[in-house]
Amino acid sequence: MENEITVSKAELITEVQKMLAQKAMFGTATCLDLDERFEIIYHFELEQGLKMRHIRVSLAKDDTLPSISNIYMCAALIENEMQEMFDIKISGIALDFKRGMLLAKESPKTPLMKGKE
Amino acid sequence: MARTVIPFGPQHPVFPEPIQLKLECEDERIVGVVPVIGYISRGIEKAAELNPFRNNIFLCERVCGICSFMHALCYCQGIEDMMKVEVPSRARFLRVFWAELSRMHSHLLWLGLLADSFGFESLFMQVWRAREIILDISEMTSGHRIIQSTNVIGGVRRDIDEEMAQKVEEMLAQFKELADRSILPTILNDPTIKERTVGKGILTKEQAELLAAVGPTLRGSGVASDMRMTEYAAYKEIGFEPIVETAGDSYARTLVRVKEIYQSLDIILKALSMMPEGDIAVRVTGRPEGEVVSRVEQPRGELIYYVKGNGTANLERLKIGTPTFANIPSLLVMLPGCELADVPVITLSIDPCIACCER
Amino acid sequence: MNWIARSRAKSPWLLHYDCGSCNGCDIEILACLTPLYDIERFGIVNMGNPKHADILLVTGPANHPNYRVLKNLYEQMPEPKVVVVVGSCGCTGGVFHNCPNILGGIDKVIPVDVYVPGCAAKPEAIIDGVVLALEKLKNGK
Amino acid sequence: MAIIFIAAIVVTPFIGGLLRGIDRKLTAHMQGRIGPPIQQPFYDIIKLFSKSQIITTRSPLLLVYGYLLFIVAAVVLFALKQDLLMLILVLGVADVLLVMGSFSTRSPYSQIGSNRELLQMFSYEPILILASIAIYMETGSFLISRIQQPLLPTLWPVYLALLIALIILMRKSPFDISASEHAHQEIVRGIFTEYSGLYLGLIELAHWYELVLVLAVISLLWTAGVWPGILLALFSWFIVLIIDNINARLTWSWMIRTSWVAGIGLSILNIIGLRLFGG
Repeated sequence: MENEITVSKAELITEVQKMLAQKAMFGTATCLDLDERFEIIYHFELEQGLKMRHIRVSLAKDDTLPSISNIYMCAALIENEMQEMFDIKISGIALDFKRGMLLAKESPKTPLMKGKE
Repeated sequence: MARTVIPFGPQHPVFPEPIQLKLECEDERIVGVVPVIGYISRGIEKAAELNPFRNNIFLCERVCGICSFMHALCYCQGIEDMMKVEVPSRARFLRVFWAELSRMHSHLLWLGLLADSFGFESLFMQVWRAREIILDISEMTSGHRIIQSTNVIGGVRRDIDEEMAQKVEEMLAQFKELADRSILPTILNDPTIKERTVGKGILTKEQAELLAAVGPTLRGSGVASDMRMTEYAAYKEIGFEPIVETAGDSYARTLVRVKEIYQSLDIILKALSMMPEGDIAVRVTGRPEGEVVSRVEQPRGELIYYVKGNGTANLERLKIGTPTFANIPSLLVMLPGCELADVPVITLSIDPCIACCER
Repeated sequence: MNWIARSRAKSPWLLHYDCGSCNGCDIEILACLTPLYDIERFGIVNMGNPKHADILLVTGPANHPNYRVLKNLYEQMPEPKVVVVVGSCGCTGGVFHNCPNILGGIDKVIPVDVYVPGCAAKPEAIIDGVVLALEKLKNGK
Repeated sequence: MAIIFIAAIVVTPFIGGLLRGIDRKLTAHMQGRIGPPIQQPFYDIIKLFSKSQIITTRSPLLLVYGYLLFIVAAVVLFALKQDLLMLILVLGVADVLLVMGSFSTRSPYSQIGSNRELLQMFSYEPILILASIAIYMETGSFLISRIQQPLLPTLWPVYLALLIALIILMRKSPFDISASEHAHQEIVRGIFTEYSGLYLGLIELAHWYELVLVLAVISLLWTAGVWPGILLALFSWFIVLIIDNINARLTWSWMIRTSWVAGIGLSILNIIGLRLFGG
């Protein structure tokens, strides 16, 4: 994808703060399960949606990701979703549904992980 | 009266779909709100990994029945982008035709529901009667009233011939006459509608940008952002200007949508007259490989598809970012401080589509 | 008794619940209320309150998060009552059959009397399904 | 006297039901639909009576009987041409019973509904009382039997105020606040949410009595002969239907403002006018 940067977990927050300074709007975030690690892509929109910028973070499966919901409040929902659909740990979500936003108690746990079908 | 928590939903006549808003009330004033979603989450993203990539079109169409064409369009554009397929220009114009048709029917549907939410029964009936004309066009050109199912990877499935185009123009003229006579004047002039919508649920420009609102919710707050400006399909040839209102209240969002109905009407007529001759689809062989982000403007706002293919018949990952999911945070800003009676109006003013939201 | 049977057939009140459908059938049910189809001709009113309803119209497949809501609604309705399922996915699971959060057809949760297939079911089909349900309502089950 | 008594109890619901049926038919036609048959309300009520009963708490059900009883009492008072003030009082008591019934259920919808019903009472009761005072000033008595002359020429502001009260009592837009006819509002069916089957039927029956009664009170404004009064009442009823169809529902604060400023204002002006110029 064009206009894409890869950052480490530690750089994520500063990079997202830079996006806020450029008045970028948060689009959405995607989580990928690459068997041995997770990859999270944050999609931002610049110039009122005409341009996109993607920030890619790679994360070990047992690692914890810092939440960006303290910078972009609206990211809280998608972070909750990632947390539910994948077995990923995100710390400090502004509005934490504790893995009960989309899935019920009886639903299959972390359904989007590989090897769950 | 003490502080009470009113469970608004999941089964509630104002919303045709299940969403629950836990409203914390002091008398009839809302002081806090917690949205409870997930009642109709199905897990479509997982199913999309299990189906062959061509079959996913039918699944994507059923993410949401109201904007089903847009979902299929977004998915097909993503796959075409990934496989470097050049779509014939007639197909691109036909896509614009159906896309704007479904935008019209979606906005009319919403307008009816809004009228119903503040108890204006006769406006609800008038709007839905006008909407039937649009649905008739949809049925005539695609074979189904709601789920058009005309997209395939590499083009469209059906063509519109000269005779049919003429009939469509006649029906649109009939629609315009009905809308001019009974819908537009009511919305522009009726004092009770203004009483219920003006100044209700204000979302400022700064809030809208920070909370990443999309679509008419964003444009009603004065931000000229519309994915059609990225000139996908045939919007480049047809030309496009976004509609913006600056007040940021429920009435502004209503006006944006009403004006968009008329704008879509013009775009449809333009698309019909400018449509070039030629094929409507190209044959696509091979399997998708790579990553791509595809965006279209749904009636409710920006729709983002992230598609990752791995060279097999199945996709590695399909991520659907829907407009209602993006608009829910702005609801949390709009609702506190309003009266209970305004909750349905404000909630509907973002045009919630829960089926999209929870997938 | 004849009077009662007649009145039951002439005054069915609906309750509509979306159980996870794509919205297509839901908006077609709403379209039934509007001038072109106008089901109020048959005395049918969309009530939105389980305690007042006679016919439960369910769209969409049953899924984990809301099958309990559906059961509750069904139990809150006073007898005699009938259940009409609208849409292919509500009948069997349909296009959503391999989604992880789905249980399957509505009949896995509550007893169903009438199935209306179609994706999305057309208003004519929905009205037809409701009329079939009336026969059942008349006899008081 | 016994004949009038029985006739009032038996015939009134028929008129009320018929009016409701015509109401639904006319409303449908105004919305471009065909609408249900005119006898539809009777089908509805027979069906409701034959439904099985789901009883959650007993006290509201007793209060429903009380509500119906007091409204019937008010109708009988009218039929026997008794005291107008007494009639309004009995009507008020009936409504209070309904509100108490809904308050005693646990559903937040019906509690907010009853809150709003109380607000509605505060809106229309003063209008009714002031109207009866105005009638008293014209005829010198609160007794209905003493009204002989057409009152409309001098009491037209009171008539306008009564129209506002009629909209509130018929639960039509813009004042369908405690419970709308169609359950498409924020508190579902509001005050009626928790009632089902037989009890919902009884409430509906009480409404029919109430509708006829209020129309009858309006018809008092022209009692020269039978027909002018009835025509006046039907005319007002038709006006309410039209208002219902060209308005959205408004909020309770707006209702209080309108009914107090316009309704009570008109009535008081009328009374002052009578004191100064006529009487």
